Parts: sequence; C-alpha cells; structure tokens
Amino acid sequence: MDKKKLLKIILTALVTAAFLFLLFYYEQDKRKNGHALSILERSAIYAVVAVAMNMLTGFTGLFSLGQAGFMALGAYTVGILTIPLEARQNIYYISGMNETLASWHMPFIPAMIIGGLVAAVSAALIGALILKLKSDYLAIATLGFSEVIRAIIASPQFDRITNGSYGLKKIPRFDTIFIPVIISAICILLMVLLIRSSYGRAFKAIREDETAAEAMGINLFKHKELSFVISSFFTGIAGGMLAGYMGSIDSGTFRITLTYDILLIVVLGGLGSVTGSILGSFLVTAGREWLRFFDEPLFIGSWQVPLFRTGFRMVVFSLLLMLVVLFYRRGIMGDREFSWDMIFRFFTKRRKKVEISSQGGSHD
Amino acid sequence: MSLVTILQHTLTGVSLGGAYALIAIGYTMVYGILRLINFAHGELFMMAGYFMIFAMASFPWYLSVPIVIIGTIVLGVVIEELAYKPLRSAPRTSIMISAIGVSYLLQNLATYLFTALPRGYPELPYLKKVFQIGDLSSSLVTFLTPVITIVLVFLLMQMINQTKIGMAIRAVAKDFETSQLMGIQINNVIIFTFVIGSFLAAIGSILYFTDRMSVNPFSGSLPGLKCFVAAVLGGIGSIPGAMVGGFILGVGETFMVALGFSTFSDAFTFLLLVAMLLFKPTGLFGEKIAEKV
Amino acid sequence: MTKEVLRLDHCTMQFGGVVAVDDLSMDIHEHEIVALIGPNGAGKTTAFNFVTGVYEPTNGAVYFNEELIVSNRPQGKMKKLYNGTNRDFRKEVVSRTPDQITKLGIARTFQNIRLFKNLTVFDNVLTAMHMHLKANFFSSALHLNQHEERAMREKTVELLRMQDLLDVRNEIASSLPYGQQRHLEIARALATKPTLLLLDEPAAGMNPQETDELADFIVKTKETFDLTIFLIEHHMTLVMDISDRIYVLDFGKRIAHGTPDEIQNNDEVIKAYLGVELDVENQ
Amino acid sequence: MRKSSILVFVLMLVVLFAAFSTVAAQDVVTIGVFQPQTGENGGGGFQEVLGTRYANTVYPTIEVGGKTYTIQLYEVDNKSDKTEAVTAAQNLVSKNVNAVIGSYGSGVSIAAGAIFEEAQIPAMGASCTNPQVTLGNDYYFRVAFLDPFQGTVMANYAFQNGAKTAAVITQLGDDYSSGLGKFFVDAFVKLAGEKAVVSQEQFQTNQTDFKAILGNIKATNPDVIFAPSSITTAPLIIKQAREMGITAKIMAGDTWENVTIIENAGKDAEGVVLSTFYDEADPSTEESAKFVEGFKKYLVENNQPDIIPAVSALSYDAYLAIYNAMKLADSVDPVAIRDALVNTEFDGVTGHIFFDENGDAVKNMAVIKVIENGEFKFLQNVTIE
Repeated sequence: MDKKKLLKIILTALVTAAFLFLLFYYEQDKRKNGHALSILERSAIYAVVAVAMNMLTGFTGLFSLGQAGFMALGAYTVGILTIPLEARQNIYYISGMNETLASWHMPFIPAMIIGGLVAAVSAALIGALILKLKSDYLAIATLGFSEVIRAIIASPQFDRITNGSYGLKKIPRFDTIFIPVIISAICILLMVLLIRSSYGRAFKAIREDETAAEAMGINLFKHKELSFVISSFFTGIAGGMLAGYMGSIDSGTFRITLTYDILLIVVLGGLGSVTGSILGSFLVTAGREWLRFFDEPLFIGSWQVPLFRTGFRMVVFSLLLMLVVLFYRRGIMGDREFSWDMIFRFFTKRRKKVEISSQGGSHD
Repeated sequence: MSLVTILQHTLTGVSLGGAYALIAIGYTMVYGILRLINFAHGELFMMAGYFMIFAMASFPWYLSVPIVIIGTIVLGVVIEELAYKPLRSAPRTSIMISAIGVSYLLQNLATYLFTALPRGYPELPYLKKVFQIGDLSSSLVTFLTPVITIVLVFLLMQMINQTKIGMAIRAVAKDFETSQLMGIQINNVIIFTFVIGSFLAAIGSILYFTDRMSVNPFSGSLPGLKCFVAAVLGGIGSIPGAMVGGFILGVGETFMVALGFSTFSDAFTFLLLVAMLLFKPTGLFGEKIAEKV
Repeated sequence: MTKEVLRLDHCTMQFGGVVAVDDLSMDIHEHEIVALIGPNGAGKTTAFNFVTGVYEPTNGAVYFNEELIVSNRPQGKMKKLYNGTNRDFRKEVVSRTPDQITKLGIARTFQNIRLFKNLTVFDNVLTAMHMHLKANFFSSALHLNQHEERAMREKTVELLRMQDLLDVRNEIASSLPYGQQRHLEIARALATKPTLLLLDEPAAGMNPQETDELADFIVKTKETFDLTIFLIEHHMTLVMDISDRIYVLDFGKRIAHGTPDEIQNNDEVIKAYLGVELDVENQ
Repeated sequence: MRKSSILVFVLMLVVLFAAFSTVAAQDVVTIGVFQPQTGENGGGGFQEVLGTRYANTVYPTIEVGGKTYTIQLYEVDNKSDKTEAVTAAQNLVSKNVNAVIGSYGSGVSIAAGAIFEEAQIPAMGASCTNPQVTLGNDYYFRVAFLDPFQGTVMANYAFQNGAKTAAVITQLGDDYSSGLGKFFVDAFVKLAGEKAVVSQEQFQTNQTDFKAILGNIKATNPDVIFAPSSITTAPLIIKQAREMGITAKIMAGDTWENVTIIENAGKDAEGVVLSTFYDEADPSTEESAKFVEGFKKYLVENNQPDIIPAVSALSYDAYLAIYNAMKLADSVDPVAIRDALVNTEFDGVTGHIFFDENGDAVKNMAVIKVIENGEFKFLQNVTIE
C-alpha cells in the first residue's frame, strides 16, 4: 500500500517535472513555439474560470451564466492599473483619463488581486439581489447582469475610466508562460482546498438537496453568497490574466459567447470535476486550433473535398460538443477526479483482459 | 418630446412588442411543459429568416410563406427530437446545456452556409407600403404586427381552451408525471407544442424581418433572450402573459432608447426581469406553484 | 414534572382556504418520546414543518426550552381568509429559517428520505457537522484547522458505527438499501448535536424485523444522546411500544391525547383512525 | 465502453494533430493573412482576403538576393474576436511568416499588434483606420488613411454642401464607429458652430431596431445624418430612416462602400454619401488600371459581384507594399522588410504610397462617393492639408 503511495508521489512529481520541462523547452524558442505557448497560456487562464464556474455550478448547484461580466471587471481593473503611465495619454485619446486614476499605477499581481476583489464585491451586491432565484431563472438573471456590466463598461458615461468603446491597449503582456501557469495553479489549488473543506461539503449539500441542507443547519443564503463571491473573485482574477494575455481588451471580448465557451469547457470536462475542467479547458482551446484545417480547402489528389471551407471548423466544433452533451452527458470525467488509481485500474483491467484472451487463445 | 414623436415611438414600441410576443409564446409554451429555456428558439427565428430569403428567390410570396412556416416547424421539431428528447430523464441542467449547444450550432451553421454578411430580406407586396398619417410615418407591417399578434394569440387561446389537444397541453403543463399516468401521449403533446412555437416563430420572423429588412447569423440571439424575459414578465406558461410581456418590453425598450439611455436598454430588460422575479416570481399572469417538502 | 422542551401554542396552518393544522396545542417534556399520529393528510408533517421553520404557521406560537422560537398571526390577505378555530391572534411575529432552528438544537428526518444522494455515507454525516465548525472561513478553506477536522471525522466514524453503517461508509448514499438510508438520515440528524429529534415516519418502508430493531434503536439513541424525541409514525406497534405519550390528529384537529393505553381505548380515535388505518398498516 | 471512448478520443486528437502539422518547402516566403473570415466582420474580412489572394496570383514569386522565392499566403481567421486574434497572431508567428497583412477591423489589429511587434514581424494593415493601430508600434504599418482625417473630410463635405445641422449615430463598444463619429463631431462643430450637432445617438451591438433612435433624430430634423457603422447595421439604418420619413442626407465612412449595402437597402440607399480610399472609375495609376481589369474577372471567378470593394484594393496594395519592401531590402528577413518599409515608395492601386513616422500611409486625399442607380458613383476628391 505504501509502495503504491510512493509510486503515486513519484509519478505526480515526474508528470509535473515533465510539464515544467516542456514549458521550459518551449520557452527556449518562443517564436517557434509561440502558438503552442499561447494555447497553453489561454488554457491555463480558462482553466481558472472553468474551475470557478464548476465550483458554483457543479459543486454548489447554482447555474450562473455571469462569467463574462466578472471577467470583464477583472480585466478592466488590471488594464486600468497596469498600463504604463506614459502610454495613457495616447490610449485615452478621445476623452482623456480621470485625473485620479491617471496617476495610479501598479505591477500586475496586486492589480490582478484588486481586479478579483472588484469582481467579488460586485458579485456580493448582485448575489444579494438574485441568489434567491431558482435554477434557470438564476441563469438568465446572471446572464443579464453580465450584459449590464458590459454595457456600463462600454457606455460613454464611463469614457474617462474604462475608455468606453475604444478599449484599452498596451497592457503589459506576460514575459513568460510561467507567470500565468503558476498563478492559475495557485488559484486552482486554493479552490480545490475550499471544495475539500467543511465549506465545500456544505456547498455540495446545497447542490444535493436545499431543504435537507437547511435542516442540517446550513444557512442557504450565506453559503450560496459565499460560493458566488469566491467563484466571482477567481473569475475576476482570470479576467485580469486574460488582460495580461491579450495586451488589449475591449468590451466586445466579454460577450455572452465567452461565458458559453467556459460553460462548454465545464460540461465537456464534467460538472463536478476539477480535473475535468482543467482537461476541458485545454481540449477546447487546443481543439479549436487543431480543427483549423477544416477551414482550409482540402485536396485528395486533385479532388477537392467538399464542405472544407471557412467556418466549417466551428460547425464541426459545435457538432462535437452536441455529441458530448447528448451521448456522453457526464463529460470526460463525470464528477470524478483524476487519480493515479484510475490509471492503474485502467491498465490492470486491460492486462486481465489480455490474460483472459490469451488463455482463450491457448486452445488452438 | 413632442406628441408626434411620442406617438411615433409608441407605434415603434408596440410593433416591436408584437414581434417579441409571438416569439415569447414559443418560449412560454415550451417552458410550461418541459421546464426548459429553449435557448435555440431565437436561432430558429433567425433560420426562419433565411428560409424566407431562399424561398422568395424561387417562389412567389404566397407559396414562400407556407414553405417558410413548414420549414421552421420541421426544424423546430427536429431540434426537439434530436437534442431534447434523448435527455428527457436527464437533469435539467443537461437539457439547458443542450439547448445552448443547439443555439451555438445553428449560429455556426448559418455563418458557414450563408456567411456572416447580412442578407437582405425580401419584400412582401403591400407590407412595406409606407403610410403617412400627419407627421407619423410608418410602413404597413408596423401597423399590422400588433394586430396579427393579437389575432393569433386569440386563436391560440381558443385552441388551448376548447380542443382536446389544448386540454392535453394544459394538463401536461400542470403535472407532467400525472398526465403521463393518465394516458396522455406526452411526446405528441411536446411535439405539438414545438409545432405551435415554431409556427409562431415563423410568423414572428416574417413580421420582424420585413420590418427590419436584413438577416445575419446573430440576429436571433438577442431578441431570443429578450423574448424569454417577456415570457417571464407575463408569467411563464401563460400565453396572454407572454403577449403582454412582449408589448411591455417592446414599448419600454423603445422609450429607453428614445430617452437617450440606449446604453442601458438591455440593462433595463434584465433589471425588469430581476425585479419581476423578486417581487412577483409568478409573473403578471402566472399561477403559483406550491413546493412540497 | 420534568422540564418542558417543546410547546405548540394554538398553532394553525392554513394554505389558502385549506386548514391543514387547526389550533394545535401540545407539549413535550425532557427525555420523553412523544408520537403524533393520525390518518394520511391529517397535518402531521405540516406540524413538523412549522416547528422546523420550513413553513410559518398562520397563527400560533412554538416554544423551545421555554423560549419563543416561532410565532405568527394572520396578516394581509390571510386575515380575511383565516378560518382556523382560534380567533385569538398572537401579537408578536417571530420567524426563523430552518437552519436557525437546527442551530437551536432541533434536528429532523424527512418522510420521503432526503439524503445528499450523490455524497458518500461518510460525507453525509460529516456535512451535518459543518454547522458547529469553529474555525473561521479562511482557516477552514485553507485547511488550517486540521485538529478540528480530525475530531469531526472521528465523531462521524463513531456515529456511523452506532448505526451499523461503518462498513458502507464509502458507498454513495443513494445506493444503500432503504432501511440503511433511514438509519443514515438519523445519524446525519444526530450529527447536528440536537436535544430534540423529530422523526418523520422512520419505519416507513421497513419490514417487521427492521421495525423491531428500529424501536430498540430509537430508545437506545434517546438514552445515549440524552434526547427528547418527537415522532410521526403510522406503524402502530412501534408507536405503542416506545411512546410515552401520544397526540392524535384528524383533519388538522387534535382529537385525543394520552398514554398509549388511553389512546388504544379512546372511542373517538378508534372511530376516526384505528378502524380504518390499522388494517392497512398492520397487514 | 468508457475507456474505449477515451482511447478513441485520444486517437482522434493524435490524428488531428498529425493532420495539422504542415510540410515545409524550400525557397518560400510566407505572408500571413490575418483576417476575420467569420464573426461580425467576416464579410469585410473575406473581401480583403480576396484582394490579397489576387495580388498573390499577380505577383506569385519574388527575386531577392539572387534567389527566386515563391510567395505563399498563410491565412488565419481571427473570427473578429480579440481573444481569438491573439492566438491567431501567435499562430502566424509560430509559422515564421515573413510579414503579415491585415486586419479588417481595428480592434483585432490592435490586439495582434503587440505580438507582431514582440516577434519583430512587420504587419501591414489594409483598411484598419483607427489611429491606435500604428501608434506606438514600430512594426505596424497601413496603407489606408486614418479616422481623424476621414471624419474631418466628411464634416467638410457636409458643411461645404450646405449642411447646417447634423445628427450622429454610433455603435457602442465599437472603436471604429465611436471614434469616427467623434472626429466628425469635432470637425463639424468647428465648422458650423457649437450647436450644429443636434443629436448624438448610440446603439448596441446586434441591435436591429433603430426606430427609437431615428425617431429622436427625426424630431431634431438635421440636414445630414452621419452614421459610421458596420455593413451589418448600415442597411437597417438606411431603410428604417427612409421608412420613418426622414429625408436628411445619410453619410458614413469607408466601411459602407460595400455592395451588400446596396443589395440590402435597395432604392433607399440612393443618395447615401460615403468617403473611401479609391475609385475604380478613375484609375490614377498604371497599377490601378491593370488591377481593375484583372480583379473584376477574379471576382466573377469567385462568384462575387463584379464591383470592386475598396478594401480589396487596399489589401492588394498592402501586399504590394510588402512586395516592394522586400525588393528594396533585397531580403526576406522580417526585420529587414520592416526597415525597408520606412523608405518604401510605390504606385499602388489606391495611389502613390509612402509611410510617415507612425507607419501610416501619407494620404491627404479621400474619395467621396454617392450611391446612384444602385452603384457607387464617384462624386469628388477631397483634399485636406
């Protein structure tokens, strides 16, 4: 038993080391591996939002579709606070920047945390209003508020803070992929710790049966609000990271489609599985790039395969997702987590099968 | 704001509201029976727009209109059969996600097939005739939309209240399991609901797009969401409620924009939704459903 | 007499025009097992529901350990609609949510078992201890309260052992047989450290042998945990065996009250209830 | 069952990955085509792609440093979305493209700009007119004029043609529309006085109903309506305005020079005035004459209407700019191309082109066109010093 545990630790360490080495190797030639690095970076960021959404939807049973709005808050906070002072004049070229804000500047990490807090505070206010609503009503209401946040950011009344329609640019981008990957790892770790704590169990109880949870002394509103606020905090953090990834943002980035993307990641990975969300964010982000060849005309000999043209990729992509939803409803991981035992079992069973079939084969 | 301007805005709002109402009925009926926000309904409406463009390219209008209606109904039922029916026993979240997936698929499919460029909507004879009453100016379709809406809602109500299938729909909406036990063919009722919803979406689409004149793959998504809000406002499951909700939303939104708050016109829609859900969760015409502990 | 634990004072519960519980008064004393019986639809579960804060009674009050915990009077539209017996409306309005009531020390089980279905047996019980968590949110979320967490787990093991559920502790709750689910629900309720336990038809769906065991178990649990028990049950043998006193409801009205012997010989009870129901229940 | 499906899934990914890796060829210069082919600007983006593709058929090879290189286009779709744009741009960088053309829509160009700059790959914008694209970015150039110029041109035109009052409609959250609208307002106020802009309205992305906005504008009765916006919204605004009995002259910027608008708005589009980069009826250069003839054929071959979109002409010029820079640098090295671009000067389809210190084409002339009889008709050239 202990041997197995040791093996697991060694395996985990090996995989982590291999992953870090891969990143390190990629970093050596950033230009050549830029595409791969940007996919990994984006996956890492989406993983944070996906896990945060999963915490809310998969673990607390609150179906919220407000991710894009909270990401926008995080992203704009980071943008406003980290754009180099000398570049600001140029960026706020239409209406100028609010004088107080214009002198505020800070490094990425504190700005990102403030971004998370801004998202969390807004979530606390919104949550107090709408968390009493039931499943799909809650979904629509959060979706609505996400649009409201976006409208406010884009509105001319806030030109001097958010630069309204014109968006922000020159946000310092990450120098190395290790920053987003490490931040994302820390965020996910914190969320996993929370999910596995007593509070996490209370969240799950609410998901399972609100009436019973309440009868067990769990204050529904307090715990729902807690889950909502914390999920939004990490969503805001992820938004801040997205700003650091993109270098320029505008309100259009944070449309409903962004939320849908995250939702699809969570569903693909499995509602209630953190590792599923992480895996899902990589598969969805990378899958889209891999599927790019569907967009290019394909020739077999001189025969042009029909259907292959621009836009086909997204059709294939959405079809794949529908297939998952319909026939693989619980996603890749279901509500289980990845564990080495799973892998071990996979191989031992396979070996058994092989043994059985080889026995059968020994007759002839 | 002068009286003429106010009247002009009211006319716009009522006409917009009429189109909203027709789509909202689709939402409210499906929700009433399946407890599902049919996110794909907006996309169905968008596809109906494209059907019209292609039908009018080869047929006269009096043939095109039925073709569009049939096409939309077929599409609506196909969506039901392929994307919702297999999930009947699944948790509600799964069906909702499936609905989001269908809407995503239809958007991408439309982009792929018809490109993202907007397509001009064909003109139906008479409908685009511009009327002038004093300083008010508007096309016939603008006047006609609310009238057609009210007539259709009236007919629908008659059907729901008088016919056997209408009774079945009411029964299923009230209690899914019991009506199944009572021998009601649930699947037929659901298909019928989708037929009616799609039919109204097709009519709504013709009126809406004739008034707004172009279709693109995304022209269904926002009206779709708003119509759901309209359905909630009126009380989900209630057909006259959906109609009233549609009108409220259309007029309210128009005046929000007219008063210079166009930034917040969507916000207005959703705040209205939240306020309604908090203070009168059953909507204006909805029935209270007691929960058993 | 011993200390009064629970008192219902002229409680009426009315849904629209239907009076589910009509002017019910009753009291339960420390270490008693008190049963509330009556035909289906007599309003028993409704009584549980307003004691535990799921509903607010239309009129009347509930005292727990002589402290007023729930009190209401008809308001607004209800005032016109009110057709309970007692026209003597209470003045004060006190309302508590179910979790607040659980915190006071009243725990319950449900008629149609409400377990956390997809959680393990162990987690079902462990979750119920969340209420008593001392560590603040951050130290809990960051797992800095290892000591407390360990104590909670030990306590859970202990509770599961008592319910004979230790062997199945890693099973998913919904995969247990019916009888064990009932036991798990009781274990979970006990995890909230109640002084008053409300059991809503604990023997429903059990076979005679299981029912007998349950009777012993309830008595044993009462002793071990120093509890007062308030019971709704259709199973007459069980009720007669373990109850100290019995209240009988019919159409929301209290029609009898007394020791098991008195109830068994009460004409009105026999007429309203026993004659019809016992045959069915004790088949 | 579960495991086998996981295996199938993994296999599928492997196959996809294998299919994705492309084969490298020798003596090839790759120009990345960074355009939206789907999403909101998919239509316009495609027209630019066509221009570049055509340029590639006209100039398929280049002789540089004594070697003949085949010029290959590598197209990526940025989906009119900034997040996608970053990945798409990284994709181009990873493919080691020597230069980039694009993009339609300033927002995505701005998003990708930082990446091209970091990777030291020169990028040539075709029709992205927002000042922010090239400002502070040493690697971004463009062959189009800028929005401040365009806004001023339209304000001047309106004022010179007797307009005393104007209304402006812009799209919220769209930098092109809001920016151009703002520059127009600034210029018009300077010319016609503080109160000359009688109404400023905004609409939301995806909004299809403009009657409320137009109702307000009708009430203020302006002489002209300036409504720079995407081609998706243009026909809606035009038709709804006419239906509501608004007779004011409707004007807009370069995006409106697109046949889609005439097709969709029909006879209501008559009289709409817009500024653009180029007029096919007035081939100012030799290149231009050649282009008009060849590209019309190309359009027909590709099942497109044979009216040349200005953005296609611009993206053709963008290709030429890079082609000429490579010649001048006598190298295909990205940095060398960038350095050569600063000094590149050539006759393109849209006129004589060279770049200022920001990397913007020095253009002081815009073409004003009017829609007449279902066609874009040259009206006048406006020059602003």
